[in-house]
Amino acid sequence: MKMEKMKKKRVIVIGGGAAGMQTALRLARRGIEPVIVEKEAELGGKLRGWYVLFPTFTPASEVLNELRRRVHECGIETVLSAQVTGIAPRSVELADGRRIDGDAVVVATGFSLFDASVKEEYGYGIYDNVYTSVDIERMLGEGRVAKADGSRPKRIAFLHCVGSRDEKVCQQHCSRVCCITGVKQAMEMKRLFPDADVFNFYMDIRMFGPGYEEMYREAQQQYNVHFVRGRISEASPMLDGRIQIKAEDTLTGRPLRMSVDMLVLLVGMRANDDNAALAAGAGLRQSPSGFLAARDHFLGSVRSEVEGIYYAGTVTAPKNIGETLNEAAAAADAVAEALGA
Amino acid sequence: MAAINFGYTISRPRAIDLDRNNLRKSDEILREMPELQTCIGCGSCTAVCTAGNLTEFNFRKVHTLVRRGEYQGAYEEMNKCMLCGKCRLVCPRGINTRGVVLLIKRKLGDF
Amino acid sequence: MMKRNSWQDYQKQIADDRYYYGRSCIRQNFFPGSEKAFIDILRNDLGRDLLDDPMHSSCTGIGYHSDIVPLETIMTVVARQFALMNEAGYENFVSSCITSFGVYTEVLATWAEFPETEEKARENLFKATGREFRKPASLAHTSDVVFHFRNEIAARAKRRLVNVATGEPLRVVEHIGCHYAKIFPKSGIGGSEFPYVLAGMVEAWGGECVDYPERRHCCGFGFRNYLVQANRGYSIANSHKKLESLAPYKPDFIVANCPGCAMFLDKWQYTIAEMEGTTYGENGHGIPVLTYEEMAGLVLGYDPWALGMQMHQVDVEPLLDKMGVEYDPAAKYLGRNGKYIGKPASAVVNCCPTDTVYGIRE
Amino acid sequence: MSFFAPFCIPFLVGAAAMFAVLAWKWGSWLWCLPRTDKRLILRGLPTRATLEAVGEVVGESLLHRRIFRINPLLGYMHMSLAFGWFLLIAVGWIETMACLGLHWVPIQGHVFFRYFSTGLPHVAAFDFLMDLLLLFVLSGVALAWGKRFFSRRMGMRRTTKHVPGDRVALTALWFIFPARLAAESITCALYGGGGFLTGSIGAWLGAHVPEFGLMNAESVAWWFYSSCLGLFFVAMPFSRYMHIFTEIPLIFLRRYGLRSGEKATSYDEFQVEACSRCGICIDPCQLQSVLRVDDVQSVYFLRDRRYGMLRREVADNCLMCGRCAEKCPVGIDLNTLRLNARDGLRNVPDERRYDYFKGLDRSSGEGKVGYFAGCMTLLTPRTLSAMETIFAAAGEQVWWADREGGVCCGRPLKLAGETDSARRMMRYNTELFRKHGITTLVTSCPICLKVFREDYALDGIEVLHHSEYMLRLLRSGRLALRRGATRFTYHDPCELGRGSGIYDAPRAVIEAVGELLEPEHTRENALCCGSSVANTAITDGQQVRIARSVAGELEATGAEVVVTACPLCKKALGRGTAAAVRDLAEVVAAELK
Repeated sequence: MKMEKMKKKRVIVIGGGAAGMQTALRLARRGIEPVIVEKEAELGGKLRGWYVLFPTFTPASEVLNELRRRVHECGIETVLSAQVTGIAPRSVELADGRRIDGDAVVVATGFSLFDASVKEEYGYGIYDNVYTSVDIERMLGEGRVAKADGSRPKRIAFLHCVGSRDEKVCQQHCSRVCCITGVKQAMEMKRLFPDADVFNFYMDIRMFGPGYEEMYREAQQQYNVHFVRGRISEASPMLDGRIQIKAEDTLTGRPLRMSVDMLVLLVGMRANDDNAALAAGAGLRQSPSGFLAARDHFLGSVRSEVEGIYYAGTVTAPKNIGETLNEAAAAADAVAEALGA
Repeated sequence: MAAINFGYTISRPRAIDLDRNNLRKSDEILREMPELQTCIGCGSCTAVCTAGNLTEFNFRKVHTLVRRGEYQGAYEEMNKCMLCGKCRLVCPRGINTRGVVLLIKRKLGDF
Repeated sequence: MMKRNSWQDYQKQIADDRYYYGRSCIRQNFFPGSEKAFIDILRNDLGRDLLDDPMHSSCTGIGYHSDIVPLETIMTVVARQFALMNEAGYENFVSSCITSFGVYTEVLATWAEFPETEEKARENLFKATGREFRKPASLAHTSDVVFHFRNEIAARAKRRLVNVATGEPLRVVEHIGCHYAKIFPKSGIGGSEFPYVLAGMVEAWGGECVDYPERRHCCGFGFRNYLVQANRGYSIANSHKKLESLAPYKPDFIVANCPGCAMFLDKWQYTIAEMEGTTYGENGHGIPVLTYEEMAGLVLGYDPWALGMQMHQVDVEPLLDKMGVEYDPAAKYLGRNGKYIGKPASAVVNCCPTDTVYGIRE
Repeated sequence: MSFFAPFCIPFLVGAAAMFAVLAWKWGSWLWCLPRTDKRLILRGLPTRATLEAVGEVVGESLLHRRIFRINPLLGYMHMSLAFGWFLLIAVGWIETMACLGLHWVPIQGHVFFRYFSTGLPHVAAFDFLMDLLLLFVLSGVALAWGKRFFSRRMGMRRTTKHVPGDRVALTALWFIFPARLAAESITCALYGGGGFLTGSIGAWLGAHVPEFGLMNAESVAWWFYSSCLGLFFVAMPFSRYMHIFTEIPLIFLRRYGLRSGEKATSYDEFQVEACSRCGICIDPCQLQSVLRVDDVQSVYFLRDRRYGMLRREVADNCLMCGRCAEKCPVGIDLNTLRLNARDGLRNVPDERRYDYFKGLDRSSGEGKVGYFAGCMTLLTPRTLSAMETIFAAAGEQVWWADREGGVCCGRPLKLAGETDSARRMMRYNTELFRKHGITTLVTSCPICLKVFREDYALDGIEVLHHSEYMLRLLRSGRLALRRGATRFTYHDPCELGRGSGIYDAPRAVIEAVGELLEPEHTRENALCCGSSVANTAITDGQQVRIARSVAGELEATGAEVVVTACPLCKKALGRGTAAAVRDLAEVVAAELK
């Protein structure tokens, strides 16, 4: 009764990825009017580039299409191709000078992918048969995974932690999802190319999620994926276009080298470059990794230091899709409670 | 040609070269015992090893080398094992370690 | 072909004129023609000013990397070189040696990071010699300088790095000394992963670089690894690994920007051939190893014997023939004044048995 | 009178072939026996062992007493076939003798006496007796048919899967007695005579079938009977029916003290071919009952070994728990045969192996009593500390052989087949024990215990399992325990129970501290924990499944604490249950007064 009398509260959700869409949906269900501000021309964020999701091999499109359908069904207002340049507790500034006002702001701007060419030694962008995990997802989605010359790979190496846990590129944090992505893509490669040998070079294997460890084991035992503990130090081209890689097999204490048809770099999650500017403008705090820092890790994980500004998803730290969706719901609930809705 | 002795020889590379190593036996071993692939290198087997407490024998390292196609000396190393089975009791991945010892010896020995 | 544009991210300032030249111990002994060629090219072909100061000394880098010369000592030696340069009125230091270049870079970086070490060096220098110094305005390796002028040299080229018989570009293996950019990637053109300093010259002069798996690998000199005989097997194993890796690409020659590398890639070919009977070049011979000055000299039309190419262990004649360089075979072992300088015994890596071709009377 | 008809040829040829093969096989096996075994036979011949063997042959080969104990119906089936046939032959000879007096009659004359005796006066008693015996055998054949379809009735869940050769012999065997019935009945129809069975059928046939037809049928029937016999005899030495005759010499040799060892000898051939492939060993096998592995059991192992097609996977996949050997009606030493087959597959003498034992001595303490923990016990340190407490309470001075690590007892390696290398370990440990001058050797590991007792030459050193040792301390009053109300159940370790015959000592110890509840399978029938070191083939998951099934039975007793006396069983059972699993020593140490 009270609700009807009151004007509907309006909340700005920055970012139209999994986190943004889920936050908006939840807000809408709680009787709040969300508006999604997305920098791309369509909703979906990074999920658009994904083929299937670990650990269940669920097509990413299933999740994405369902979220989009619900957003459309709820008639949620979306502002597309709009780059946010400034955040305040009750409004956001856009690059084109527009200003959107609301009663609160949820920052769901996600992450950036680590640019693998920064790790020059792996030759991404220089050698033809060096790929990133994102390239592989795209190729899987296009239904055509092959070497640059179109032939079937016989030996594939995955390198974990490219742009994660690497002080040399100022990325101290763990991106969390790359380990399981490496396992998932290794299995997909084995399904496509059963005769191929697949090697995963890792520093640590971090199987944090439910079903991940089982998947890791399955990759080892059923798919015969080789796991070598050691970081690849350099990749070099061979006469026939393959890639020679070198690493230390730390479990035997011996240097190891081999040639592969495809080298896949499992790129990590970076904090967005504009986090610093946004944080400075709004009085938000950044963690050392560059991601925005929540008020605390336990009871205030979706709240910022500033009243009226909330976080959802990977803007605060690397997360998987499931965690992101859950956190988005939590953020919407926190907003709704604060607005008395 | 008569080689000149310069007082030194060309050191052999220490690197495990997966292009040169013949992985046939390693493949056979993994096909017969796929669970060996699940080793996470925790070293429990080596820590409890009865033979490893008396010698340099390192089961984890030897089977890892064998998986990489480094067979040199692996048979002799595996022969240090007394097959007592403690390693099998502690392996967190449930690997049939005694079976691995026998398998590697069978594949790499001449019998 | 490799799409290596990343070198453009690693640019460095290279002075355009008025260089103070620091020589290389190894090159003065094994490739004296190369340092001479550098001076001649800068002065005569490019019209630049360069001071070859007889007062300057070894940087003592070999001693330093062999744990014989302490850090304080080498800093003082470096300080003295700078003082000499200041006294001569120059401020652009160019080093002929990669190790020296690495030493200067390292010392300057150490001074910047730990100013007290610079103070100590000043104090030591003053106590020992009564000299004072200013740090150079620019520090470059001589290969940086040649790279800097690569297009000017190309414009003056008499020959190109092209096989005159086929018109195909020559296939060149470029080898960068470890101390060039591996310690301080920003100090080298192209950084440490894809250094462009030699590749830039090769491409500018019509050749084609080959990228091979062990491109980054050290030549194996490694100071103690070579200097101590017991370790030499490890030293040669490194060159061996590189040569094994590059041979399938059938390069026409190897070019190196480091004195030690040029020497070891050249001379270890002889040793490997004598030890194992393995050779890596055409027709069972060696692969010629050039310094970048020799490469530039050939492009500019210098006489190969004036460049000192007879000092190589592996004969360069097949390369000269490919490039269409005219040379007098009989003059190979004659010095500047026509005096016979002696010749090496014939070996597997050599393709021109000196006894029969030249008929030089000893 | 003439005792020949053309139809006898198949029988004669078959019988000749069979006896020739038998003679050759037995002859060569006996010839190849090790010298010591031959000496045992010669020495045993004039003793009562021979008489006992004769008794056992009657009891087992003819009457099949052991099978009766497993299942009476199954026992009757075997007895009717074996003993019935034997009686048919024996009574047949007596009949011939009774009819013809004491002069030589060729073998076919005995076997086909009904055919040849048509002209002789009939003795009604023999007619009746022979028909009765034939009926006895036929009832066995009928049961054998029935067993194909109703094996559970005979106490067997599963029966053997047979090879084609066996099927030929089996089919021939099945037809022998019905064929004999038909042939004798037809002869009776034509010439009269016969007892209640053949005579009655003959009379009926004579009344209903024209004589011409009977004449032809008689010829066919005797030919068929003879052919069945001939076929069976030819197939017999190469089929499972070889056991019929092989069990007899086996019984004698066993009575003379011959045993299989870690190296194969020709004595093993007697054991291997004495297997009737009855399949009784299949049901007790936990690999079968829990894991559904159904091609590795002793029957298949012996079959494969006999025909030279033994695969490593079969040889290795056995817990060597001894449950099958316990049930084997022929008493074949299945574990030892398995072991020496592994020896044949794997043993590589290597004199330099384990050179690192040289000069090794990590033992500590001093005393006449030595304690050998064994490798596994080092992973159950509570057992070790309990033993320490018990030794201290008893005031025993102890020499600790391997508390800081030592050399394995050698049994695991021996069980894997590397017997020569295992000997090197045994030699090392023997020397170690001797060096420290112990007179009693206590071990808490049944695996070690068995090898110490059977393979080590430890004269002058008494080897005790800790259960025996603790019982001795209790009985002599050196230990005093509190008896509480705790209900315990006890899991018999294979190597301790069936392996070393120690069932009562651990039970007596448990009863000194609380109530003992027995699980369904206990003592000789106890289940194996599944983690036996003898099996290098099953996976970890399979081990756990066996452990769970065993633990389930132990839990079902309602006991609060599961007690065992083997570190390996303790580890294994602990994975199968949430209940408390304790070593006997822990139980004792906790209740010391």
